Amino acid sequence: MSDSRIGLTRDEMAQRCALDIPDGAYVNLGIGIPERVAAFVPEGREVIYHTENGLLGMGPPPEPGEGDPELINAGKQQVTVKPGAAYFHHADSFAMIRGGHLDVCVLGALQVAQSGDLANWSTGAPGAIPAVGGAMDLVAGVKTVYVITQHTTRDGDAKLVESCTFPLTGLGVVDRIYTDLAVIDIVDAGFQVVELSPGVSFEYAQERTGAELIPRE
Amino acid sequence: MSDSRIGLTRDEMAQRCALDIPDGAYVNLGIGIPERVAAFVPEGREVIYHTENGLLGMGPPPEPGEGDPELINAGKQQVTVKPGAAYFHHADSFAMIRGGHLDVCVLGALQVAQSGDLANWSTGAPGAIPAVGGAMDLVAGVKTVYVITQHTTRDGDAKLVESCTFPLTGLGVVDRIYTDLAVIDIVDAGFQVVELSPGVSFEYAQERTGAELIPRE
Amino acid sequence: MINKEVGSVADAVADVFDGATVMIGGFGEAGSPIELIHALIDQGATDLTVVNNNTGSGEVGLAALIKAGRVSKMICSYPRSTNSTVFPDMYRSGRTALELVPQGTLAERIRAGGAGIPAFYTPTAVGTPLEDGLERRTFDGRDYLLVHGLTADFALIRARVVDRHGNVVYNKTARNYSPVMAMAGRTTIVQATTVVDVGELDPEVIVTPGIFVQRVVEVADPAHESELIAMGATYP
Amino acid sequence: MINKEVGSVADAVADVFDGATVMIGGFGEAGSPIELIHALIDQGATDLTVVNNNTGSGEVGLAALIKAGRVSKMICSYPRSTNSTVFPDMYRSGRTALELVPQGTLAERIRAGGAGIPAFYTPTAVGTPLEDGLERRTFDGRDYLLVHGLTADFALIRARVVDRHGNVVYNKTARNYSPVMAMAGRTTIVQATTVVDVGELDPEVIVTPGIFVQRVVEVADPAHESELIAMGATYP
Repeated sequence: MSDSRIGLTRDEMAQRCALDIPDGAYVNLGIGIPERVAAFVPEGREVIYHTENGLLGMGPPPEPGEGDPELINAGKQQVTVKPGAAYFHHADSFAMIRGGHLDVCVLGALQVAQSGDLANWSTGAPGAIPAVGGAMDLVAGVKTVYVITQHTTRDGDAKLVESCTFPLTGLGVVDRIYTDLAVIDIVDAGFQVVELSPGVSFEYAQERTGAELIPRE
Repeated sequence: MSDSRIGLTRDEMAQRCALDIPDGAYVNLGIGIPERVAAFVPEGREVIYHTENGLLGMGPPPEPGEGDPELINAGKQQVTVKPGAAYFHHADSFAMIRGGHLDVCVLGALQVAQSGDLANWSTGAPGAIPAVGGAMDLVAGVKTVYVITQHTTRDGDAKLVESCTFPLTGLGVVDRIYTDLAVIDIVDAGFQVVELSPGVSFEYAQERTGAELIPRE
Repeated sequence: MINKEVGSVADAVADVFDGATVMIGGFGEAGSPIELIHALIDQGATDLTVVNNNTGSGEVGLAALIKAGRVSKMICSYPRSTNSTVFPDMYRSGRTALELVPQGTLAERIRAGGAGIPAFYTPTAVGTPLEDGLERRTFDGRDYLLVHGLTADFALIRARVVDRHGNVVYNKTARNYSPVMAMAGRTTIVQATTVVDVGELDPEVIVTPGIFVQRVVEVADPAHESELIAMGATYP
Repeated sequence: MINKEVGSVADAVADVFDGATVMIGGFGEAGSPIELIHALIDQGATDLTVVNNNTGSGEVGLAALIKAGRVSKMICSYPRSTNSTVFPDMYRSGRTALELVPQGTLAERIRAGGAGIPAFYTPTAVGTPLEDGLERRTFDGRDYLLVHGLTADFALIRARVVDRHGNVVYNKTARNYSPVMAMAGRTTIVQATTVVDVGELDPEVIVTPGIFVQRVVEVADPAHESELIAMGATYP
């Protein structure tokens, strides 16, 4: 398939997601496209970023040569701190997550089911080294879970599906999905289309989705 | 009964107990006679005192007029801090206790059973306001539990008994008892006399004990 | 811009509702947010469940709240203190109920509530009257009791310094329950002697990160319970 | 006089025994006590169970310990990292086993172990493959899993400053797992850039009180894993 010329770019997906980050929110951004969300939060909104390894008030990467190898984010990249930052230990950090104190997390996905089940940590391939990190904690604890993902795999397989075939990260945890083709909410009835990307028809998105999409009213 | 002229005074009981506090120990002292132990730890031993309300490195009371109402011990009396002190929150404080990090606690008692059961928080009297504080946590978690108590009540009733009639603080928790009449270990067979106070005979102590005493070999 | 500061203690507690669970920091007078408690008395919410280590002293602060008939239940570890006369009367007359919890279990239940842990096992109180109604279970040959996390609709905290993001540092042993109560309160309200600008606190020394705090209010010269009692004060 | 300082990293780890469980602080290289790990490689203890968030990078530090065949089991949340080639080989060849634990569950299990809590319930991993073998239970209509506290024979920690009583302060996000591992280790060993006299640290800013620390050793100029790897270093 050749979808490359329609739909949002990766940065545009991050930008679209950023519109939904409320002012004053405490937010955890996953590695990859989700990290890009921070660059697009609209002017005038103050957002406090949490990283699992013990920091609230994370800022952007340091200028070259000015970093501290002991000031990193969950992706083990060097970062900076903003005014008002605080350090804390790992158990307190996940108390914030598990205890429902974070407002939003944004994660990547391998698959999302219409029930909101998320698979994003393992393809279950034989011989692969399983590695879960904090993903299961985030989806179990954060108030609102957003997913940013390409609508399909590089091979054109649907990533939004009736039920996940990959090992789950959590059951019924996803609230909203931002793809290159659409913004989709998980509602009781399944995948509710909120908006379609410019140039994307409902049918075009539906063809690339592994479950029924519910059109806007 | 008129036992007032034989056996140890309260300070002497505290002093005897203090001999058994090892150098370098982390110690929690209960309210009352146990508090007095700190005054008698032999020269050359350094002991770090813990108080449940969030302080390690507790020192003696402040000079008059120099206290801070926000620097108190578990008995809500003003205290000072020694060099090397640390403040921490209540959950961390009891993590120290429950997690077995404290070496010794010294408590008072209403009754001690030959099995090591301790009753020290309530007489179970009808209408009394029950209040437990940290006693149950201390006996459940501290490595070595010492009790300092008069051998009998003011009415002459035994406080060292076959089994406690007052509500329990913990089951099989006491290691050693310091009374005015004797030092007694809890062993599998019951109350093992370690030493008798000057002028106290085994028979004299036995008459005032509600269970069989095991003589020294 | 995030600014959690409110203008007065009255504003800070304005939305406490009848029937709310309120955690109140402090151990005895150390860390007791007296001005917030007095504002709560003025505000009028009733049928409260209050979580505190004690039940207050004299007729100010927590004791005054109880005396005013606002507290239908206390969850605490040591309701009997010097100068504690209000609670015994209310308890004996059946107007204030009591859930007695060992001190360490109380602190840990509050932390668990704040950390999203619904229940945990503890060795404390096995074989005692406070085991009543709890499930006992053996791990590695030792017996433990299952106890539940505690959360609250509001937590009232007294601190030394707070910034406008809600980052808190405490004073000495006034810290006690406050950091875990801040975690467990859905709306955590901090009164501090000083409210500072964001960035004035060293990120290494913040005890309670602002994520756990929803409102801050400056009380520049807070009262000490023992001094009020010594003066014979009552509230209101 | 209490003085927990030992003369060398070799002295600090001299009694680590075959079959021991060893918690190693750090998240990636931040907080990784490389000099203590290298001393442990020199010391020779084997059949170790190691608890760490990761499995090390390159062929220094934790990765070198694994490569030396000393680690029979890893308990961690993210064994797959950039530059992590040693563990995959050892895992696939069956020489190092893996217990995979979600990161927050791992941190909390360590804290629970240090706090005397044998087990607790967590919502994390319900309905996932990591639920296998765990007991599920419903509280207030939501499902949770029962997980167990973790303790260790030894905990190896890297810090910024420690005093001779073992009071510790950390550097930035190098704090991570170290405070809870210090609690959970029966013998906790801290390497710090600076060892100071008792009384030099402010009691308000100590993160790990000395009661959780048994030995301290000064490593004035500790290596950073990424710098060693960039230089192509291996150990031994």
